Amino acid sequence: MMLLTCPFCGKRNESEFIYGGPVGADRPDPNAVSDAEWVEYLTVTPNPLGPVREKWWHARGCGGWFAIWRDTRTHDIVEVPDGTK
Amino acid sequence: MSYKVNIARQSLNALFDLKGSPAAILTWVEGALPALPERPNSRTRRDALDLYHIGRDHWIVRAPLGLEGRLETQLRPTDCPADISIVRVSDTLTFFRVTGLQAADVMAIACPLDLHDTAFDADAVTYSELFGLKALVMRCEGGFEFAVEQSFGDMITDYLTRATA
Amino acid sequence: MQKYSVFSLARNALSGHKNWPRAWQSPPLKDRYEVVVIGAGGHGLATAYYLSKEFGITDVAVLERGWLGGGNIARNTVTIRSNYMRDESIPFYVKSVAMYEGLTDELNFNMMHSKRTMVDVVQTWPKLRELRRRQLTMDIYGSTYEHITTEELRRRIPALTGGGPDARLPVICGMVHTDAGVNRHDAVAWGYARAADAMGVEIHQQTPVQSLIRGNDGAIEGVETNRGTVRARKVVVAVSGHTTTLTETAGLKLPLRTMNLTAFVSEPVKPLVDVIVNCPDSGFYFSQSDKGEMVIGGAPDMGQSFRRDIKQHVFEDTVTAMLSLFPSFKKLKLMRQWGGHLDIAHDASPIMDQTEVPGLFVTAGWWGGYKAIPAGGLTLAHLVAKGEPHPLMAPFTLGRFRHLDFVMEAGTTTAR
Amino acid sequence: MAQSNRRASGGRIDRNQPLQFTFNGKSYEGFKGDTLASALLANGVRVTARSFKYHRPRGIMGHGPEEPATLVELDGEDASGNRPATTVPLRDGLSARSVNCWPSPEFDLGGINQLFERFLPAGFYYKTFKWPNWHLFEPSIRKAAGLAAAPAKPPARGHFEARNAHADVLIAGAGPAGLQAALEAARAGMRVFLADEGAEAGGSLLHRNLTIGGRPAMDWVADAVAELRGMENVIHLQNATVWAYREHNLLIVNQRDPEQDSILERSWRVRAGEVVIATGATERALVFGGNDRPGVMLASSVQAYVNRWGVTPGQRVVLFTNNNSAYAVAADLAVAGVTVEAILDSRNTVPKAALDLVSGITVRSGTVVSDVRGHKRVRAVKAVPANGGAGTWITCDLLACSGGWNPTVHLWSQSRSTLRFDEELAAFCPDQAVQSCRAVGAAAGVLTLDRIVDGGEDLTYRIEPLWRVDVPGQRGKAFLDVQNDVAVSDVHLALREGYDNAEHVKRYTTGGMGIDQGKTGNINIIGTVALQKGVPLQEVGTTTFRSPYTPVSFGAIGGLREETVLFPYRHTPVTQWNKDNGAVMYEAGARWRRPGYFPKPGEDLQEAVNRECRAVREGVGVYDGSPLGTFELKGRDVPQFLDFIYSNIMSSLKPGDGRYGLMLSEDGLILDDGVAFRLDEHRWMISTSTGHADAVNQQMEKLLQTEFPNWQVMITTVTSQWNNATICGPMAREVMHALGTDIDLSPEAFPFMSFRDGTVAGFPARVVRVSFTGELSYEVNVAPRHMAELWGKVMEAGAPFGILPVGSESSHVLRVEKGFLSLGHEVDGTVDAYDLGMGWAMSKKKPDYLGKRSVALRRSGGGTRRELVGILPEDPNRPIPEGAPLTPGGRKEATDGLVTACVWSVVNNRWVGLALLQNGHARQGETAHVRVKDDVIPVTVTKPVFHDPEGKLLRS
Repeated sequence: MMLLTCPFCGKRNESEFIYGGPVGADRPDPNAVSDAEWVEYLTVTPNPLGPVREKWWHARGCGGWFAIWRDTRTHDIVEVPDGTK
Repeated sequence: MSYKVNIARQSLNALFDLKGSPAAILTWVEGALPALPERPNSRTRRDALDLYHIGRDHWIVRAPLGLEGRLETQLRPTDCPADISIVRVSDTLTFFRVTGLQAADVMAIACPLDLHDTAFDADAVTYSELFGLKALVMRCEGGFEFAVEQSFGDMITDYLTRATA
Repeated sequence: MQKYSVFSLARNALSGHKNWPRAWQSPPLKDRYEVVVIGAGGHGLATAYYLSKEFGITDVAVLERGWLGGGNIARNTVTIRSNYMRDESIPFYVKSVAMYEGLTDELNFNMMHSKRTMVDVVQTWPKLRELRRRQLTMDIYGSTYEHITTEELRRRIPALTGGGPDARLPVICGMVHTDAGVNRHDAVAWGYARAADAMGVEIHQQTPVQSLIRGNDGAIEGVETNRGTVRARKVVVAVSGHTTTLTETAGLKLPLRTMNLTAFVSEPVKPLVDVIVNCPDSGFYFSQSDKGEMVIGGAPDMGQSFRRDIKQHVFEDTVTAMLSLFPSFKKLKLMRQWGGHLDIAHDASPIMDQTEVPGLFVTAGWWGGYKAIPAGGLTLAHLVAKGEPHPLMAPFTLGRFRHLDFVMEAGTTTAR
Repeated sequence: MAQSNRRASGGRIDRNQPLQFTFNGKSYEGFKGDTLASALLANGVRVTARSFKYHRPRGIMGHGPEEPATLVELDGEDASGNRPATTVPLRDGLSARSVNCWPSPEFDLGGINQLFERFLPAGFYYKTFKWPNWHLFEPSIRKAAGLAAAPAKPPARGHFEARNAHADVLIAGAGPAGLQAALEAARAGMRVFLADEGAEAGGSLLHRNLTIGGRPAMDWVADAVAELRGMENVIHLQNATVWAYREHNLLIVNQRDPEQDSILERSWRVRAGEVVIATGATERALVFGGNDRPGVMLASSVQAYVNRWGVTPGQRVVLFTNNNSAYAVAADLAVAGVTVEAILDSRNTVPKAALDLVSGITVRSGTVVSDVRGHKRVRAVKAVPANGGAGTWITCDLLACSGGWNPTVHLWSQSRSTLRFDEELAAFCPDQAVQSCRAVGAAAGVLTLDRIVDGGEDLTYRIEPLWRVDVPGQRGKAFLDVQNDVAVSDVHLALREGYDNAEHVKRYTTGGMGIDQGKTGNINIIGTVALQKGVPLQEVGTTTFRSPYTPVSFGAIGGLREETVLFPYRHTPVTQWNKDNGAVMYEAGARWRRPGYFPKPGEDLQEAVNRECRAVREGVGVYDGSPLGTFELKGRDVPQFLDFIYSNIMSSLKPGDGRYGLMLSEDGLILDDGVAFRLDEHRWMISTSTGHADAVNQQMEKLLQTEFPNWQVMITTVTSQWNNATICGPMAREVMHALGTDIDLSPEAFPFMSFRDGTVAGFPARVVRVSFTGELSYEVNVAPRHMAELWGKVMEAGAPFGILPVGSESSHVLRVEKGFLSLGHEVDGTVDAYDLGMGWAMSKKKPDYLGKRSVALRRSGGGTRRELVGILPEDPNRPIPEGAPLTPGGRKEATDGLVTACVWSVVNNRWVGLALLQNGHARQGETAHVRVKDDVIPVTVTKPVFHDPEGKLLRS
């Protein structure tokens, strides 16, 4: 049961949230990419051993979606890693 | 009963869901409502009207059911401009009150939120989790008040009965 | 390889057990092998074993970053079954179950395979419809699955006293999968390791692979380890959970992400439940080990994680579901709990294939992969040795993603 | 003689409150404040258990949760098994039995196993029991294993509770260090949560005769407890074990004596700002031949029985130690009048401060115990020089051992904080914290009171490790794990066979895998491995510390959540009416309880369903459609948003009109089907299937908030603002008229796929013309506050037309007859809209919408697909199980289809079905074959519609 910080509500129990998956590539123009690029966009997500940017939905709270960086090795909520925009 | 509490399911309230930017809301409702709460998850009150700020650009107006018609006339949900949303939701929530000496103990069974007075003051109102459901939680005279989606009302009664058996 | 039997045990007892040989050797690491298998878990060891046993390839090194058998094979709930839904899956698991049943003899190592039947406790009508679908499709492949009444269900599992007419989800009926069994997970790892070692496969523990090496032609050339470079033209990645960590070093992207699955055991008690109990509507399953512990598994935590941990709310979901059907377990005690991580593919079905990097093979995306170890090892060895997929594994190659032809075994929407 | 070993005075027991109890059927007496273990020792009961594998007789060895040997089963009200006797508080009428022996530990038939010890080394079962197969042996092995019987019943009365708590600081352990930390934090105004596993605060001070500031240390404890009790910002629990340390400083506490009688145990989920681990230290056993015999005990436990419980577990004691702490024990024993025959210290030099404590007692340095004489009780021990040489037997009835102290680092390690091996303490100690926690006191390796509490006086701790006694000529088995019968020889065998990692050793020998999780023995195993491999202990490392710290009942973990509240459930205002009218209710998606069918007395399911279906097809029926997901959408960008999330075009709808549509996932799989209505220029209302309402809501909010934050769309869930009674059937219009409405119901004024606001039966209503049955339908939406009343009026107004309530079973039949899609049946993660014959819903005009590209990509792969068809069994009376496969020619080979639904059609008077069939659209008119095991059912392939194919009725 992690403690996640919602931008609106502050720190709340993980059970108030629904996991929204890692933040992947931006959605490409489906009419402008190759089949392989579309498949990669759809099926390949970041899976780092370390900080990952991921989406959460405060479904049992204010209803907001937000993104955080979390270290997949420790569950630590971390700052934006260097070299990442 | 293992806890010194009173539990009461409340009758319907007049409820309106408001969405949009504060400026757009203020323009539309003019003086019909209390001042918009400034802090997230807090409430303001004027006469019989409560205004809960429960999400980004999101409020709930609460009043006794008898004021529902008047509010409907003042807020004009069907006429409001495109950049705000006003929807009557009076029937969507059912409210419960848990009051008495050990109200906080029973709430601690139901809700993971820190409801200690240093963390959750008299004006606090927020959506959180209660017996696994999304619930609107706040303080009331002598204890706590919360609301869940109306269809879950019987289940909450069931749970509270078990908690205090 | 010293033959294990009651006679060899008696003989060794007389000499104070001083003369038992090592189960596997600890040879020096060479700088080149025909095949390198990364990961001495169940799938890695089985692949190495079948490479040597079935295909005569013995110049194989299994490189393990920790201890042999320390992957998910050390952390799972040992349920072996073939009650799947689709044509793609059922024959694969039927084969694997059959191979498990013969493994004690084949490896001369007692796996304590207990073909004790799995009984599903059905609590919703949609689930029953799904299980009926499985039943009739499984029949085509010779896997058994039979409907039983609630009365029969309660007779077979006397401890199942919850789920009555007034319960939240009353029990509707049961389904019985007689092919299912459990065995001893450590024995599977050790048995494969010992038998592979006897045929010349080298197992190197405490040898983490840091990166994959590709040649100028793009093909795999070897691996970089903490003990230096090891060259091989064929490299198998069998490192559940860490697959992408490794394949990214070869510039390869795979549709996998890593998440946690947890399990726990109760204190040991006298025999109470002699089948594997599976409660798909409530979201848990368990069996009683020969030592007497209830070995219990539940739902996964959907977030990405390498932490191998237990989230309290996920854990409580499993416990409460169990107590509702087995209320006498309230006074039973939790003794130990743990988590394992695994990588799950976009469609939640396994991936076994040669990747776009020539010579680089992966076996990944296993959850519930324990039951697949023998067939997974055999079919992957086939691919590595012959260059073409074994028919049983063909549905699980990477090619299916090219046109989004998912193998949707787990549900009706993808895991993402 | 009653309580023959009870001292005349002393101890923290209440001699005025004698308690009667039975152990293995014999009656005994103890006092309030006793544990079962102290009471048994007071009564001179020596053999209290039999071991797991060899059934060797065992006694009580410890005094707390570390107890490895004596596990009991409790009968009656507190029935439970595998309880260390040392942690069972004595109460009047307690009835306990030893586990795993028959008929009694004194005379145990299983003891015959001792004769075969040499044939049962570690891992023997991997090498044997293979022929003819394991099943021959398994039943008897299972019966022999398992210790206590499983609880037969849930507790007869009371319930468990789980609750949440928040603290600035959680302190685990109320010994001197924990109390000190609690006082400091509480005085600073912090919210303090202090939990201790024992019955009383004080920790080791409860049994060590120490002083603080010249006063008895327990006076200081009493003062501290009193001060904490007076502070509102402190929760102080005894009998409460902190057993798990999860991520983000969440800890789980099991409280065994809540103040409410009706609550059996309470689980606390405590979120703490900071965690202070003050869990003390656990004494290690020493490892030598016969170290498991009854009468071999931990030195600190002997001290505890003498001082805390006023019990002398023996009259002639030998102490065996490698550290200073045993000297205080000897001193206390001497005070208690127990004869200390000798202190055997493996160290060559004993610090003077230690010797000063025991003047008059024989101390033999550089000496170890190599063997024990006595089977069911210690009669003598053999003292030999540590470096070998001739030994001497010392007659005694108790051997108190101290192998040194392990900081209790379980919680520390569970938090993922690191450990280091401290050479000076010869123990693993807390190193780097990775969460907000710190260890204090003995848990941090601070083993003397003067460094924990100001004014504390204590003997400085010194140790020289002794992982096992290794002198020639040892005969008895030397146990590393007493509970699992793992001896030094087993570990040596494991190493010899190549199982040389700490985890391998644990798994191969089962050492440390018992209920005690090796609290007294694990480090000796690590030490034994290190000695054998010639490496430092740090390199061997520990195995992973896992929760729970001590076993905890599942009931407490589950708390209140059980039976009816296991999962949430939802009711509509009609639920009670349904129950009153005989509906069979069940789960129907999204946690709703819904009526399946309404049988009349004597009717079976099929009869009831036929009756309900006939009413809808020939007269009129009504169902409660309230659970349908309903959302109001507002904003300028709603049209383009709906065009993006639905596969067909919604933006062209005019106010008052609606359209059926499909929602896809980006994968091109079908997420939901539903109807969108335009209320006015900027307001829309969409409905979703009941089961997918939450998923649709999630998808919409995710898209709007993360992908298209600039789109102006505001969504309000109104599922529970609108309930509806859907009146359906050829007579529906008549029923509407009978109810009374101001809406013009003529098909011209109010056509299919539109809605009108007005009043129905006097209630404000929104009436929608949709149809899930294929008949003329009016979905009458009202506020839930009016729903029950509306329902009553519908039944009343419909009575002359024979109206019947319709359950979900009939709804299923009616939709199958029409070939309407049901997500749970026809959509199984492989089909797309084209396969379902719904290509018309896939807009060609829109350049982009969710799932479009993926559907196109999937179809570009070529090959045939499974397509939705109707099937008619050649035998009209032959039902087909839903889910049955179709195979080519009905042969036993890979399937080429699946029966998704099969119902008795009242309009066709036969069984009809829907199927997904390979290349099915092109196979209409052909015969296909359903395979139900060895039974082959020929079916005719048809279009998937069996009633009113032109759809005239629903538009009427």
